[in-house]
Amino acid sequence: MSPDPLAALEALLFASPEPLPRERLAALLPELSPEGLAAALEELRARYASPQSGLMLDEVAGGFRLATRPEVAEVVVRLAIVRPSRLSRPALETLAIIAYRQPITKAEVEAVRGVNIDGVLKTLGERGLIRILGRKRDPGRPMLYGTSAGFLEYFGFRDLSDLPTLAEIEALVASPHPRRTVEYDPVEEPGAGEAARGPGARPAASGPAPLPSAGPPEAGG
Amino acid sequence: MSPDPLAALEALLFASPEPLPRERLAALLPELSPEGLAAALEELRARYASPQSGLMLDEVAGGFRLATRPEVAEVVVRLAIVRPSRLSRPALETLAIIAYRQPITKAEVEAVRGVNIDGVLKTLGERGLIRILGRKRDPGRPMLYGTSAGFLEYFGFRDLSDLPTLAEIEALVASPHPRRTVEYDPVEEPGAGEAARGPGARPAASGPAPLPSAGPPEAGG
Amino acid sequence: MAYQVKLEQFEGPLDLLLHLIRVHEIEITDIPIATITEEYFRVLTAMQELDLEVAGEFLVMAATLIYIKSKMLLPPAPGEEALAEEEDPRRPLVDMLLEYQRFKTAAGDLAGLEERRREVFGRGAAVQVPPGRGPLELSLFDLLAAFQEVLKRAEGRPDVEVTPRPFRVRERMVELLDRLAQERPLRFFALFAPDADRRTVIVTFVALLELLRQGALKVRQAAPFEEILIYPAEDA
Repeated sequence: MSPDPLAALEALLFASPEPLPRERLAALLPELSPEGLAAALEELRARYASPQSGLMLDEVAGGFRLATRPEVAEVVVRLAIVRPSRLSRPALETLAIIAYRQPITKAEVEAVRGVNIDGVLKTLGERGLIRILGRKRDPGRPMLYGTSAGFLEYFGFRDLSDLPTLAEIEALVASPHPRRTVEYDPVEEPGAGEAARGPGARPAASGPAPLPSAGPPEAGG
Repeated sequence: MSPDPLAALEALLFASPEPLPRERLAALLPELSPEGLAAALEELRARYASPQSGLMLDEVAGGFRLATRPEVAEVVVRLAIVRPSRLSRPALETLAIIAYRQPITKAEVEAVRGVNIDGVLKTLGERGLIRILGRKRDPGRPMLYGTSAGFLEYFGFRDLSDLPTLAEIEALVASPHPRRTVEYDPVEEPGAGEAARGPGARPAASGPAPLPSAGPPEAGG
Repeated sequence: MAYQVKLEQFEGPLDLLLHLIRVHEIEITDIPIATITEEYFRVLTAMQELDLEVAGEFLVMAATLIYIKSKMLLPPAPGEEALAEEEDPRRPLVDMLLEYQRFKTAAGDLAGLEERRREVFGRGAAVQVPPGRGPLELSLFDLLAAFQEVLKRAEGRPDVEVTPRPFRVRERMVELLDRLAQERPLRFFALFAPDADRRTVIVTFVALLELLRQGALKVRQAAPFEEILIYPAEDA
């Protein structure tokens, strides 16, 4: 049994990403005659015309769509207050660089991202995710940034060693490029003598950043 | 004059990009008492329950939202909305193990499935169905996985207690795997995790729903 | 031959065993291990003949089956008759199979729910609501993906250093700067707790060297063999 035309019409208007012109609606609902479609649109409009309805049939340039009624606008704007906010892509990337490269200066982050990050740094600071760790004894004595206690708390990390390692990131986030075999000192192998390598032994100072390949598969059962 | 509460509620549910938990609705509609809000939700649900309605009140991932009714799906798909592809069988099996056994490590999932799950884990992570819960206090401190709010939304669960169970069979056959209490360092993902842990959800101690016990061998097909 | 069509559908050795148990109508709790082993090897051979890659997991299971089979050929030691049930060498495998089967069933349930949810559509139009000011929502996956993206982009620019460094050192660097904010100067030997293990000492020392190299701090020694004091760079 095909669904009620009015229900079908309402669902189409609700689910469509853009307003639906009359001709498109007619094509989507071939079971309705042009007169039938016009009547259904009128009926839907009348149904929403009750004070108990929060929606209305809105006819805009491109066609028909559902929208909230002007009478409830003041309530709808309150949504912004309770809606969770998300970090923008630039903020997310900056935070990631700071988290994994701290202590780091603004200029160093900018060298990686290739853009000015003044605004983003401010946002991250206001969000309580980063903090100033000190100053670097470089010309201009730039400030060094790192993640804050709030950052650790947000993710429930006890300390920075809880951050997923590069190998773990690779295992979790699909690599955008094929894995290459590069000679590499593994990142964080608790218990192994990683410290002995130290900063001086940083691999690939000459070349692009190698990504550690995932370790051998764990016990397969 | 403030708008009709039912109209305001409907408009909020329509306008919100994510399901609105009951507490958020209460904060958005301070003029309604908790009982008033519950009554309004019921009334709205009843209003949509007509065959002439294309919408329904959808309770999912710890909140409420508007969605199209399944009865009109055949018409809505004519819009050619791109839906996410179905999950593969390996992805579903892995997800089931993570859902019922969380928090769980990759190696533990692999032990149950008998195969390596690297690729599947990436897929599930990228589709926002699983999240990192923390690290296990074991040698190597492996990461622990659990399901996300996206998981609840994808499968239409209000919370983890909605996971299907075969309680009556489980009552007869003692599970060979009593619920484990895993010592671990939790990772908070306030936004994502809220639905899973929200006030509506069951206390964390009780964990996810118990796994259905083994049925007869044929059931495995 | 009958297996050919299905071969690639097996998701692992457990899946294959469950299939064999089903088609041969075997009681899962009383597996005739010799028969099932033979069948299992026939499938593996078929896979090889078809040039399908036989994953390591299938070979591990093959070894397990042979092991169980050999165990079952051994007569029980005298006096162990009563314990025979408990010591059934098939038991661990049966438990694994039952466990896996339950999750296969659960996966089937999820597939059904997925199908049902595909009939439900949310609002299609883009959100017109102003940006949220509510609590921050940040997923660890998003953060990781962002970092991966950064690494990927940096690969094209060899002068940019995004190489991974040992994390413990990095962490200790931050700690050192933190302590310097509290007490300055820091006494060198105070950096090393008396009970610190060798690894911790090394990590701390490397962190100190790295901060010196970066110029974020400096050290002074009034005279040879006197205490080394550490200052933040701005106290120069």
